[in-house]
Order: sequence, then C-alpha cells, then structure tokens
Amino acid sequence: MRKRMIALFALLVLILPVLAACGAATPTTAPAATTAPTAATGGEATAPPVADAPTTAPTDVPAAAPTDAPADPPTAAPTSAGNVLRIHQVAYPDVFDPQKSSYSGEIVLLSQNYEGLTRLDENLETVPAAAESWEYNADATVITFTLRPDLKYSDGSPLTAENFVYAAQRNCDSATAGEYQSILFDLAGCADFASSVVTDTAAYDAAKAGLGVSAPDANTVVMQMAQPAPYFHTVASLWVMYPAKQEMIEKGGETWWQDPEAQIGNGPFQFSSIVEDQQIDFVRNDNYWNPAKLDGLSFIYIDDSSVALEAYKSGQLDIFSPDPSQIPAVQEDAELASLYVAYEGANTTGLQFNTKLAPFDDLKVREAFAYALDRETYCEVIRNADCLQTLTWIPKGIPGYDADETRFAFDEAAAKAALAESSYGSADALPEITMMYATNDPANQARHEFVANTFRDVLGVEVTLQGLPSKDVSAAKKDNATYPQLSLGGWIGDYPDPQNWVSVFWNSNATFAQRQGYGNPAADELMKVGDTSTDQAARIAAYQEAQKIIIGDLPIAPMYNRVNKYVINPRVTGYAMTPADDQFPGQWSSTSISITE
Amino acid sequence: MIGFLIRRILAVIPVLFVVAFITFFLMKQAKGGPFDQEKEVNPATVKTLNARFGLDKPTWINTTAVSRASDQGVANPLTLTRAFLDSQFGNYIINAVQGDLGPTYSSKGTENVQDVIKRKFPISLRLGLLAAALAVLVGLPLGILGALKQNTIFDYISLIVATIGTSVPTFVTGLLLTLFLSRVFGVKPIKPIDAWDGYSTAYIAPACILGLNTMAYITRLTRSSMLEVKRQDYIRTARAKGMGDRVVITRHMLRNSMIPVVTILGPAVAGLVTGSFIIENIFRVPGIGDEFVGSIGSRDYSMIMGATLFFALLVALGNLTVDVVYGFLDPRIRSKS
Amino acid sequence: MATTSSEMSRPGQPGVEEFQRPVRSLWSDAWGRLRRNKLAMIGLFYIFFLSLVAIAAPVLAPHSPARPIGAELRERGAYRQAAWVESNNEKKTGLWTYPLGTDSGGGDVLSRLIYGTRVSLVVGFIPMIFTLLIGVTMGLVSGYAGGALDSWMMRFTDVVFALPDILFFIIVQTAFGKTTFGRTFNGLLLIFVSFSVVSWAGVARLVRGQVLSLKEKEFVEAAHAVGVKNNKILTRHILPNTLAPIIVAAAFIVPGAIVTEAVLSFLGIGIQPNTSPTNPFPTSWGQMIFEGKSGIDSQPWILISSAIAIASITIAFVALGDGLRDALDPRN
Amino acid sequence: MQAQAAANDNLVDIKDLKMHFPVKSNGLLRRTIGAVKAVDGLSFTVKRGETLGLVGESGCGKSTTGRAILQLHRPTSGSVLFDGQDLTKIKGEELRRMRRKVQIIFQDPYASLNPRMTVGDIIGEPIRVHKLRSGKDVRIRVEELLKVVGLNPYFINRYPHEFSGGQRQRIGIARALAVEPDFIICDEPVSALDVSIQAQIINLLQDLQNEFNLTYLFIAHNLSVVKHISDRVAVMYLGKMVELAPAAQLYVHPMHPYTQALLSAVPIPDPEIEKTRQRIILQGDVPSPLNPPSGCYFHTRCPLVIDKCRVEEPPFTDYGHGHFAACWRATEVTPILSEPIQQETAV
Amino acid sequence: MAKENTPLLDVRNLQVQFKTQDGIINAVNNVSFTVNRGETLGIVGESGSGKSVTSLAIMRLIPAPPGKIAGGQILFDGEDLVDYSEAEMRKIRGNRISMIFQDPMTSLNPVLRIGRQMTESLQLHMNMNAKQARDRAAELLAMVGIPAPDKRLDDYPHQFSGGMRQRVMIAMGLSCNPELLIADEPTTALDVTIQAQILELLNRLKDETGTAIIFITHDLGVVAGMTDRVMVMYAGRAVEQTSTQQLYDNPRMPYTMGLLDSIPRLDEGKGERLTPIRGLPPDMLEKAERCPFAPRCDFVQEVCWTTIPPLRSVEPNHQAACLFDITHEQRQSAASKKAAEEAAALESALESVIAEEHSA
Repeated sequence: MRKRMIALFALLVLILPVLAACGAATPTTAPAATTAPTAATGGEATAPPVADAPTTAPTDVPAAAPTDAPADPPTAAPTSAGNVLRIHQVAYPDVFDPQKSSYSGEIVLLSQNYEGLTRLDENLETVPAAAESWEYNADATVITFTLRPDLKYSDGSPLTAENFVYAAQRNCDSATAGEYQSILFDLAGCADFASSVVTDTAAYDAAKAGLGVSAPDANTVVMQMAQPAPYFHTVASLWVMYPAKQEMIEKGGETWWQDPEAQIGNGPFQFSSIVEDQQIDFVRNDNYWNPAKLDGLSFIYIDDSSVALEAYKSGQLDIFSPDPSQIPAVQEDAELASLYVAYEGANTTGLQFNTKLAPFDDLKVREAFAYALDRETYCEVIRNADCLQTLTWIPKGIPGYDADETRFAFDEAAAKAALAESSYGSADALPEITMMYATNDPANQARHEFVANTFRDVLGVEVTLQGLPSKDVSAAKKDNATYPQLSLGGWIGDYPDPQNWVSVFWNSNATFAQRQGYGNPAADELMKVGDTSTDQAARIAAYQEAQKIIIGDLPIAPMYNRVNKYVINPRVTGYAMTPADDQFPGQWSSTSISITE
Repeated sequence: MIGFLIRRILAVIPVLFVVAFITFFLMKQAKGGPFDQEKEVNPATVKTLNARFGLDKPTWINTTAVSRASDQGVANPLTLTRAFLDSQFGNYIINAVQGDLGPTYSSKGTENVQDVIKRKFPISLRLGLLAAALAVLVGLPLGILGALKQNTIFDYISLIVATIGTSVPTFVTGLLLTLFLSRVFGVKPIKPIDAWDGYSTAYIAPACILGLNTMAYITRLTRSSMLEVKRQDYIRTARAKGMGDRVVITRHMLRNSMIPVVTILGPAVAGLVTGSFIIENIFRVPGIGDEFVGSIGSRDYSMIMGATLFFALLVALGNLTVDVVYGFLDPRIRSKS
Repeated sequence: MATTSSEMSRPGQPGVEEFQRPVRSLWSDAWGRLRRNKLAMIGLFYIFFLSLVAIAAPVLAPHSPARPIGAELRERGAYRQAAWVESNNEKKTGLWTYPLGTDSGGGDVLSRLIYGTRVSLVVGFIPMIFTLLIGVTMGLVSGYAGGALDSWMMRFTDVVFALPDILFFIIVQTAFGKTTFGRTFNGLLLIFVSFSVVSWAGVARLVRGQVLSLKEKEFVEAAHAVGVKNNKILTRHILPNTLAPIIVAAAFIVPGAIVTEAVLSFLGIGIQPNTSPTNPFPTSWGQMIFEGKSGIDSQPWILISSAIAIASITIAFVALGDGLRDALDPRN
Repeated sequence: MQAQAAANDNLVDIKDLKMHFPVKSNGLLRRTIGAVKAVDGLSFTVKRGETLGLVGESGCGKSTTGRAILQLHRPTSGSVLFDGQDLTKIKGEELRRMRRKVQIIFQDPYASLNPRMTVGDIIGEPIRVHKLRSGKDVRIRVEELLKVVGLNPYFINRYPHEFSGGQRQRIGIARALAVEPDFIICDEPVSALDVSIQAQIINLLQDLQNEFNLTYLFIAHNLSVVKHISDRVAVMYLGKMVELAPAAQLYVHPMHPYTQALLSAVPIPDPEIEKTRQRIILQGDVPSPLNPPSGCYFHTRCPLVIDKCRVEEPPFTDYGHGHFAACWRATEVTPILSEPIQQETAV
Repeated sequence: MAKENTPLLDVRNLQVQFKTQDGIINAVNNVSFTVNRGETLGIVGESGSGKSVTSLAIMRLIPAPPGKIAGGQILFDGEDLVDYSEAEMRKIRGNRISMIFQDPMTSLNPVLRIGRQMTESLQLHMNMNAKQARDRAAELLAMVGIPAPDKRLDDYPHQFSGGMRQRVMIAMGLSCNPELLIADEPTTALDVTIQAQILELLNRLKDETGTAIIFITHDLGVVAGMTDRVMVMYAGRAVEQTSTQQLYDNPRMPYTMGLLDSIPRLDEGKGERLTPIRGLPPDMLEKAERCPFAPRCDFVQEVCWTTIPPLRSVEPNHQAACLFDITHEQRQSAASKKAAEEAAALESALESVIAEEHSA
C-alpha cells in the first residue's frame, strides 16, 4: 500500500533515466538528482569561459581525420586567457560558409579564418593579401592576380590559384545558391552559371565552363569581366572569394562549416572551437604570411546587452558592444565612460520616399520633409548619440564622401515654405501618409514616433506609423508594388568603393532605385564614368558629382550615420578603427592587435 | 487498459494532423519567405533555394503532377496519390511521419529540425523538469500545510503565495528578479558555456521562476482538494477508528487528494518543458523555446512547423501519462478501463 | 391543506416571517457572500479604480502619452531617472515633474502607465466576451445536441487544446499582423480574435460538462415533460444554470488575456503604436515592459512600474475570481 | 391483459415495453458489447381514475418505466397507448401537445425545480407553453394552483431554494397540475421527504386525485406508502414485472416469492409485531441488469427455486381477479403474514 | 475499569453548537440519556433533529470549527470524555466505542483495499502484527457473512455492493470488541431486502457479542424491531424517552404521537387517511423561548408559546417534554378535527379554480 502511496514520487524518479539519456549526449557531468542542481559543473563566472572551452569538445562528432593530416591540430589552444581577445557579439550567426554567408556577424568570423586575394587595410584601402599584386587590362575587363609565393593553409598544405578559382566557381554555382552570388556578377559567365539548372547537366556544365576565371599557373588567377569593372580588385577582397578547401567541403557535406577542423583557412587566425549560441574560438595561424600578435580570439555571444555589460564589468569580455539604450548608463559610470569609443560607421540611413506615390512624387513635398528632419535631436536624444547626423549619401571614411554637402539641413521655415510651394499647397491637402518600420527593436517605436511627431509639429502633417516585424518590412520593401510611402532605410557598404554606394543603389537600372521610382540620366552618365574608368581620381570625382544630383533629387533625405561604439578594456592595444568595424574595433587589421598586461 | 491506451494514442494522430494543417496555413499567410534578406538576393539564387527546399511545389495539393503523370500513362493509384501529395504540405507530412521534419532554412538547409530539437530540447527539458520538481516539492507541502492548518498563519501564507504565484505572469517575476539581483547584488547571471550541460546552478533562477506558476497552481489545487477530502465520510470513518493525524493524512487523505493534482500535472509538465520561451529569453537559456521564437522572426517554416508539432505531441503525451497515472492512483478508474 | 391556513394564523411561524424577508435569488445570495470576502472586494475595488483611471486618463496624466519633440524633448531627455534617483549626469537626474522618469523617446513614464490602463482593461474584457460567446455557444450546442455533432465538436476542441497557445499567438501575429485586419485598433482586434480562438475551447468544455449534467437534472426533464421546446429549454433552463461557472471562468479569462497582450508586446508583436495625441490607446503596459527591458540599465523604472502594474491587475482579477467561485458555489 | 375491462376503461395501455441502454466496450473499436436491459418487456394497463403502484428495489427499472411512458426516454420497442394513441409513434409538435395530458412528479424536490426561476415562472411555464392562459391570467392561475397545493400565493416571486423540501414538492405538484393533465406519474414523490412531511404530500395527492379525477402511476420503493395509496400494485424485479395485483390482495396473498420476501422485509412500527414476525431474508444482491441470470431472473435468490426456474422463464400469468404473477410455483407461495387489520376497503 | 453499577454511557446536558453565517445553531440542546451495558438504545428523529450530531459528539468527532461541544458531560464508564485529550480519545475510538455510518458508499476509502482499512485499527488497538490482523480481518468478514473473505480482503470498496460494504463497515466496527457501537442510520441508504439482511446481522451480532448499541434512525419501523429503549429527538432536544414498547403503546409527547399517526403501515388497509403533522420542521436558528413543537402541535395552548417544556417523568421509566398529559380521547378528536379542517381548506381552494374553469 505504501508503495502505491508514493506512486507520484516514483513517477518523478522514473523520469530521471530520461534525463540521464539527455545528459549523456553531452560529454560533461552526469545529471544530478532533480533536487540538487547545486551538484553542477565547474563554478560559474570564476574562470573565464575561454580557458576550458577549446578542450571541451563540442557536441559535433568530428569528421574523419583529413587525409592530409593537419600539422597543427586545433586542440592546441591557448593555455591562458591572457593573450586572447574576448569580443562580445550579439547574435549568433546562422551560417559561416564563405560562399553562403551574408551577415556581417558571419563575415567577421570568416575574415579572421580566411583571406581573399586582396584585403582592406586600416584605412579601408584595398591592399595585397593572398595576391601580392594585380593588374587590369586597358578597359578594365580582365584582371590578373599574382599570388604570394609559398602560401600555406593553416594545416601547412599549399594554397594555390586553383583554390581561388574554386571559390569563384562555388560562389557562382547555382547549386550553392549563396545569397551573395550576385556580387560576382561582373565576372563573365557568373550570372549565367548562377541561373543554370543543376539537373540539366549539359547546360550546367557549359555554364560552369563559361565562367571567366582561370588559373594559368599555381600563382596566377585571371578573371574575365562581363563589363569593365575597375573596382573589382576590391570585390576580390570579399568573403565570397575566401578559398575554403574543396575536399573539406565535399567531405563535410552541407554542414562542413560547423566543424572547426574542416574550416582550414589561410587567414591570420584559425577556428579552434565552435559552441553553438555560446562561443567561437580562434587560435593564431602561424602559417599566415603576417603572423598575428594575439594567441587567439574568442567571440562570445550574449544577445542580452544588459548581461553583456555585467560580463564586461566582471572581466569576462575585452570588448563590449553596448546597445543604444545602455549609452546613458555607460556614460553615467565614470570608468566605463572613459573606455567608451564611438566613431562613424560605413552606413547611411535616410528618410526614403516612394517617389512613385503621391505626395512624394512632388519634389517640393520631399524637400519639405527633408528640411523638417531634426537630425541632431534625433541622434543626440532619441538615439543617445549612437549616430551622427549627415546630409550626404556616402559616409565619412569612404572614398567619395562629400563633406561640403549642406543642402536640406533642419530648417522649419524652409520646410513650411517648401510645402506651401508644392502642388498641394498645405498640409491639409496631402493624402494620407504611412510610415513603415520594423518592430523588432523596442526602441524603434520611440524613434519613429519622434520622426512622425516632428512632421506633425513642423509641417502639420499627420503621419501614420505602421510597425511590422522586420521580415515583413523587408518583404514589403522588396516589392515595387508594396514599397512604403515613407520609411527609414539606407545602405551598409559591402566594400569601400563609391561604386558600391552610388551605382549599386542609385543607377536607374538598380533595383533599389527602381523601387523608390528613382532614375536620373545625368547621374547615370556620371556613374558610367565611375564604373568604367581606370583612373581612380576621375572615378571618385564622377561619383561625387552623381551624388550631388541624387541628393538634389531627394529620393532619400540622408539623416545619419550610425556609429560603431565599443567599451574596450585598456589592456587591448593596437587596433585601428575604421568605419567598417561593425563587429569590433580593428576587425580588418586584427594582426596588429595586442594585449598588454 | 491496453485498448484504451491504444485508442488514446490513435486519437492523437488526427489532432496533430490538424494542428500541422492550421500552422501551415497560418505560416503561408505571412509575407516574406525564409530567403528574404535586407539586401538583395539574386532572383535566380532564390529560385534555386526554393527548389532545393521544395518551396516551388504547390502549397497543398499538386494537381499538375497528377495530370502530368496520368498523361504519361501512370495508372498506379499509389503513384498518382503520391503525385497528388507532391506538394509542400503533402511532402512535409509524409516526411514528418518518417521522423524527418525537414531542413531548417536558417541554417541554409545544413541542419534538420529534428537535429535542432535533439540538440536544444534537452536543455529545455532539464529546465522544465527542474521547474516541475520544484513546483511539486514546494507546492504540494504548501498546499497540504494550508489545508491542514486551515485559517492559521500557514494557511494564509500558502494562500498568498498561491494567489500571487498564479496571478503574476512569469515574465514579470522573471524580469523583476533579474532586475533585483543585478541592482541589489550586482549579479547578472552570465553562464559559462558549459553551464547548461547536465544540471548546474545555472538552472536555479530560471527554474524557480518558471515553476512558480505551476507551483502556485499545485498549492491551490492541493489545498482545495485536501479540504474536499477532509470533508469526506471515509476520513470521518478513519478518525472514528482512532487513527492518528499522521495516519489519516498520509494514508487516507494524500492519495485521494492527489487525484485532481495529477490531472493537471501532465499538461503542466508538458507546458513547462515546452512553454519556456519567455523564461528562456529572459535568462538566456539556450533551449528550444528561444530557438522557436527566433525561427518565427526568420520565417523558418520547417522549424516553426516542427516545433509546433513537437510541442503538441508533448502535450498529448503528458495527458496520456496522466491517464495512466490516474488509473494507478484510483482503483475505480483502473477497473473501468 | 390545513397547513397553510394554520401556518398563517399563528405567530412565530417561519412562513409568516418569510413574507417580510426580501426575495433572495441565488444571485443576491452570492453577492452577499462575495461582499464578505475581503480579498475579493479589494480586487473588485481596485479594478473599479483602474476603470476610473482608464476613463479619466487625459485628466489624470500629467503629460501627454505621446512623445515630445524639439526643445521639450531636449529638456526631458531620454531615459531620465525616476524622481528620487540622483545621477552624476544632470540630464538624467530625476525630476518630480516626471515622477517615474522618462522612456527612450523622452515620454513621461507615469502618463504612459496611466494610459496603459486602458489597453489592459480593454484587452482583458473584450476577448473575454468573444471567448464566452464562442465557448458558451459551442458548449451549449455540443452538450445539448450530443451524438455525432458533439463528438465532432469535441474533436475540434481537442485540436484547439493541442495548439500551443503562445506559439499560436505568435504565429497568428506574424501571419496577420501587417494586414488591415491586423492593424485595426492598433492591432488590438487581432489580439482579441487570436486569444478568443484559442481560449474558447476551455469554456466550451466547461459549459458542455455543465450542460451534460444539467440535461439529466429533473427540472430539465420536467420542462420536457410539460412540452417546453428545445430552444427554450436551452435558454431558460440550462443557460442560466451554467452562468455561475461561466462567470467564474470569465474572471480568470480576463487576467489571462491581459498577460497574453503583455507577453506578445514583450516579444515585440503586441499592440502597435499610434502617435496621434487623440488616439485612445497610445500605449500598453506590455509594450512598456518590452521597452523597459532594453532600458533596464538606463531607466529601470519603465520596467518596474509596468511590471508592478501588470502584476497588481492580475492579482486583483484572480482574487475576484476566487471570491466569485466561493460565492457562487456555496459548497466551498 | 385482454381479460381486463373494456378498452376505454384503460387510460394507459402498455405493451411489451423495452428500454435497453447499449454498453460500449473499452476495447479498440468501442463495439457495443451488450445492453443494460433497464426495462425488459413490460405489459400493463392503468385504468382511468385509479392509482397503480409500481414497487421494486433500486435499479429494477421502475423509474425508467415512468420516463419511457412519458417519452422522456424513447423506448427501444413496445407501445404506450394513451387514450388510444401510441405515444411511441408520435413526435415533435404532436408529442408536445400530448404532454399536456401526461405529467410527472419527481423524487428529488431539490433537483426538480430550476433554481434560477421564481415559483411563478416555474408553474407558469407550462401554462404559457400550452397557451392555456395569457397575460395577467397566467399569474392569477399560478396563484390558484399555489393555493390548491397548500402554499401561500405570496410565494409567487420566491426562488425554490427559499423553501423546504415539502414545500418544494408542492411546487412540483403545482407545476404538474398546471396543464390540467389526466395522468400523472409520481416518481418516488415522498421518498426524499421527512417522515412528518410525507403524510402531508400523500394526503395532498389523494385529495387532488379525487378532486380532479386524476390517474396515477405511483412509483416508489417504500411498500407501505405504495400499498397505502394504490388500488393495484405491480412489483418489478430486474426490468421485468413479477407480480401485479390489487393492493390488499397482494399483501394478503402474494404469489411471487420475491413479493413475499419484500413484504416480509418491511419493518412495521409495532414492537410486538416485529418481535413475532416471520421473515424471509433474501440472500445476496440483485444481479447486474447487464448480465441477468438465465431462466427466471429471480432464481439466484429465490427460496423456492427448482431446476425449471434456472432454464425457463416463467410467463406472466393471470391467476384470476386481476392477480398476475410470473412464477412457476406461484400457487405454492403461502402467505406468511397476519391478516391486515382492516380489510373492508380493499378492492 | 468497568464499574458495574454505573451505566456504560451517561450523557448529561450535552450541548453542541455550530457557528454559521446566519448565527449560532444549537444542534444539540441540553440532551441527557444513558445506555446500559448490552442494551440497545434507539435515537429517533427527523433530519436536523440533532441525532447524528449527538453521536458524533460522543466520539468527539464534531468538526471544529464550526462546531463545538458547548457544555455537558459524556461519562463513558464513569470517565468524562469531554475532558479527554485527543490522544486519549484516539484510544477510545474504534476500540471501546466504534461507529458505523449511514452511507457505506462514501464511508470507505475508495483507494485503499478493504484489508488495509480493516487491519489498521486491529494493528493500532489490538497490537496485532500484519499477519495476525489480516487473519482476524478475514475472520470478521466471514462473521458478517461475506463469502471468500480471504480473497475479498484484496478488493477495493467499489468492487463491493452497497449491502456488502455495510457488512464491511460492521465488521470494522466490531473488530476491536467495542463496549459500545454507534450505528448512525446504518440501513437508510439500502434497499429493503438488504436492510432486512443488515438488521438481522446486527441483531445476531448483538446477541453474540453483548455490545451495547446506540441505533440512530428516522424509521419508526426499524426502531420497533431493533431497540430496547428509544429516545425521540426534535429540534436538538430530547422530547421523549422510554422503553420501546411503551413508546409505541402510549406516547406522551404530541410529536411522537404525530409521527406514529402519520406513517402509512403495511398492515393496514387502503383508504385510511393519514394524519400528518402540519407545518414545517423547526428553524434551528430560532431562539424563541417556547416549546419547539408548539407551531405544529394539535394540543398547543398559550403557555406553550412562552415555556420550554422540560423532559419530565410522566410515568416510571418514561420521560416526555410536554407540559400536559394528553389523553387518548383528546388524541382521537384532534385527529378527526384535523381531517375535517384539511378537507375544508382544500375545498375552499378548489372552489375558485372550479368556478373559473366553469366560466372559462
């Protein structure tokens, strides 16, 4: 009878084997009794997580040992946290496969593990990397890269031109279907190959063969362009051209990239441990031609910025990326404030008009809205100075930046005047205006409310806010038919060339411009000069001229550049800050970073 | 009993099917596919991706495949049916029956939903079971104490805990607790990477908060159930036989009053191991709930479908377990089924 | 037969006293019991108080719930601390003009809290009515009709029960959030509908159970026996007798709906903002929690005040619900 | 039954009434594995103006019989002729109209009144349904009915829970009377009442019968009450009728051993009689109606059982003077009780 | 221990009160009675008359709160149980005094096997080990006429029929050879043939064991055959107490007379009109200083409305709580007068109805 009495408790006990089974999948401690969660693994927060992370094998079963046995197994991890840079990251990346990744949080990882033919330096100039030099032909339709001699992967195996040919092929391959396939569409045959049907073998093979990339010898990569592309050496620095090893990819299947041992790279660091959602570690690649000073890097993923701040304070992070909402708190703390750095990023956000729709088909209405934007208050108060106001398109630090642009600065009188001059004449005559924004960030609402309130107070215009999940916003913005009347949006540079800013976005045949209904033949002409000329100075001048026309036409009222902002432990030195540092300061020149005790 | 069990298990199948149908239908209403990025993706690339994930097929039924097949002279009804069901939904269901919930889109197809569940669910399961254990181990005694010492300070404490626990949503208590810990003690629970392996102190705070609602509910239910049983004639009989308090409570009251408590325990435990999105979000627990919320944002259809089905299945299993335990506790039920 | 006449003729007879007593329906009895329950009455009073706050929000709120711009915003500052909190940044130090500080857009937290009462009450009551309408109808029909109709309806409620509810809300919000339907009343309509769609099943089961037992009650048989039509039996005999548990259920549905709105807003898919100063539902507590969580380091009072507001209203409703259950079911 | 008087003498004529409730298996397919034969082939008549008593122990099907006659449960088979019309064949509006003529009074005075309706509504409802009165006249009529059942008309706005059990039973009777029925089925109308109240209700029922020329089917398990009020008494066992006889006759000379045992088990409030009384104590319990014994259902407990009883079901035979019994040894049953004190009023 | 010349149970001026929302109810009001060894005392009364509360008070099982023993003594074998501690009471309950209840369906714990429920008191009071207790339990079951007792010990209550359960209850009640058995309406929930079985069983066991019994019932027929003496209760008070024979032959309290007159008897013919007690059972909340039966009494006089009649000796061994000595003639004439009144009242009520029917 008593046995039955405790049936309930027995049931609970019965559940334990289930737990044990679950626990067994992970190689650490056996599960403790349900009542004793204190019987835990190593104490929290005492040792920096990086210390034991690399030795704790991840749950992934390692692939069979590579045939060319790595000389330097990734388990040879740094033994102390002392010389490892611990970087706070917010969102864990979805996929870090060079030809498939698309987010900067993914790219920053790949850029430590790999290196393209060229790379960006601390001034965002394109400098030699795997290739020691490159050469365009006269009309910039062929580019020839010459590799450094004796390049090696981190496992000591040789890196040759074929590896880069493979990278280009894999990126353009329709079977790969990476989201950045189109960035190589200047490469002859790439667009065709990307749209070929895999099952139609003959056409597929033909398309593959037609791809304009080849390796005449082990140290030379030749790329045939579809049209002149004098900026293509910069494109060659991008992650899509990172030479991941073909045999590793083929052996590992779709998930090859999850295995740090398959990610044999040629960059300054080498993946050593990947723990999903938690932490990714790198060790120095001693085979890199320009060995790094750090022993390793740790990317620590904490998407609650509040938790991350505490982690920084308790010494678990070297670099912390505060959320805009935390800036007041950081500034209130004397110590944190002294370690806080903020500098403009390679991005521009503005008020985007749909010029196909009333009332924004009227330039005067656009002008009125552009003048009405109180950019300074917006950045200083609403965004806690996490942005800097701008009146031009290409951001500071990128070639083509126009420091002299002053049109459409905040001016209430001018705004009212412009509205009065418009075909509508007054705010009352305007049709209904809806402004769309993404709700994922709680602060977005306050930001858009501010903008809408401004229009109401300055112009007397009632703007309806429409908050949607970010996926819906991007879907709406992708379709010409649903493109919102009014929204905040902009561009984050893929590579620091004005072509990426001006032609890719505002050319009348660019999808972005088309969605907003923008196109100006005069600007197109100037862009053509910039896109084809091999004279860098002439190119930049042409783009700047085009930019002036575009700003005057106001498809967008530039508003601000978001800053890169970090709290950096003073023991970290040697980082060079660039506008493109959207993950950590000095991310494009990590070899020079060092840690002093 | 066996027949009863089989019937109950079979009844779960149509329920799961309709749940899958509803979820699928709703997800199809949402604009924006898994491959919509903020930046432009080449349409050809999107097409290829859609083909790879079978998203180029019709949503519900594939009539073109049927007519094509019959044009080709296929008469085998099985083949034709398969062609008819060669749709996104049809294929999903057919694969799901075989235990394959399809690749997740966010991993670009590199990982299957069942693998994600396998990887992340143990953490949620541990969290949920700890919360359930807490709820039972605290809630039961508190409820029993409240009922036995009716209208005393114990009773009032148990009532207040129960009322507050059931009414205040966990995410409020969770947020306030984290706020309190960080403001007063400067503690922000950042957990080392392996903190979530096995059982560890990392689970304490989230499990306490997660279990609070259920604990309070169990307290209330136990209390009222004990009070109900206390009034029963057979308790009077036991007292009339001269049985002491301890015997009356443990032998005569507990098991009878457990019956309604057990009834809610199944769904409650199922709810605890699945319903911890908010708590996982607040306490940064790398479990399946957090994964799920993320997958909705990224329109990861297969993850959403898989998680919904998985959760629905768990709830069904929870209820099934209750039925079995119920019979164990109550001989009247046992002999009836 | 002599009983009545003699009863009336004698003093001290219960029959005579009864004529003087007021008529006591079961409802008035229940109200009498409820009035004796202190906790429930405090809850009821609090809910009444909040209703007044909701109605009088424009009068009570010291500032507009909409966020300011320009000079006013510079003066208020974003993330200003609660009045009693000192900060080394003069711009952040608390002011008694903004007792609970300001939010990320410089809005006054107290004023938002006051306006947020409206959403919570509306979001609590309206879905409750929807839920009851669907649930009671389904339960009545299902329980009374019996047979195949009943078993199909019950299978259907099984499905609804199997839907993980929070997941379902999220999916529905994602699916319909951007449509006109999803944006009606700042998205409140969609919350109402999706909440009702999931929660009616519980009510339906409750009502069905009641109907099944009432159907066997002798007074229903008596109604059949005197030839009362089925629809009249349902509305006059069965429905009024299911009301007590329905009322109790309703008292527990309300906090459930309030919490659901808060959770959805917390996940960023709840009600949508409307900046127009004339909009009656400019903000909700759940949204404040959502914002407050990200501002936890800079202005914790957004989170604290809205969390306390939610907690107190749900406690009030649960206390009232408990009281109603005790009052309406005198057995306990 | 053919031996009974002319057809129009019989208000109610029940032939081979069966009421079976299917029982489902708990197996996979939920097959119907049997039936509870609550009522299994009853045939009897109720004469105009008489009271027919129906007794039996709980579960013998007596209440089900009442409900089957009223068509509250539709019988599985058989016919219920009321005033020449077969109630089992009519439905809908027609059946509703017939309901005016047949009424029921329930056992539980607490469950049989809708707690959310006032007394006036409860009694007024049948009047409105059958449009017997309209407007203000309904209220006048309800007040009259209250007076008839011995309640003060002031009670019209009160709710049932404000009344005691006896008063509630009076309200139930008033409701039944409201449609001016011919036939009332009294389903254990006094068994839930206190002893001192029972007599009030029994007297009331008798008075009403005389005044309104009512016919009663009086269902009860209390043999003394049944015998007191009935002209004829029918005894049921496991869904079947085992004996039917004029009340006094049944008492003096039971022809079924079950009736005999039943009679001998009833305690008599007289210590002297109790001391000397001879008792037949039946052994065991009533078998399950789901799985009744073979042959005569009573053979498992019968003191007079013979082999034949185990295999062959005894027919319901008329032994003269309206005395029917279903027993192979009916004539061998000898009275064990003393003569009744007063016999002259017996039919 | 046993004191031969004292009664086994001597209840003196027992008062039990219950607190309710509407006020205090005196459920048992100044009740005194005795039970001698081996004797069977019947307590008769309608629902709410306080008979069950009296029995629970003896066992000290009044649920407190809301109830409490407000006064009086319960002398069991000379010791006042009111003063006993809970621990001392536990040694009495189920051992020297045991009790069986009305509803055998709910009085047994549904989730425990019959064997467990039977052996627990044997182990507690008789210091038996599990084996002995089980053997004894089987013996007891056999004694109350349950076939295959060994097997049935492992059954659950729901596997027994109502009559069998009551047998189990009786076996449990007798298991420790109590000196006093309180049977609280033991047959009310049973069918008449089963009731006969149980009554016979009780009578047999009483003879075999010599246990004193308090037999509580509302059925005057059952009392007649089961008891030596009877106490009639009304509105929480004892209103008449005498030997069973005397009570039936010569009742002295109008309530008792009314009861006897109002029940139909199997051994009388049809047509005899019953003589009911008019009015309603008393409102227990009422505090008026009057005879509680006055409103329903046929012989009521002015003084009855101002005086609570004490239980007085009207004859040797016969007490009744009535101020008057009602004669047989008075009783007869009251009955016939009542019948006439009743008929007249109905007549007048019907007149208007019939008149209207005619006009309609």
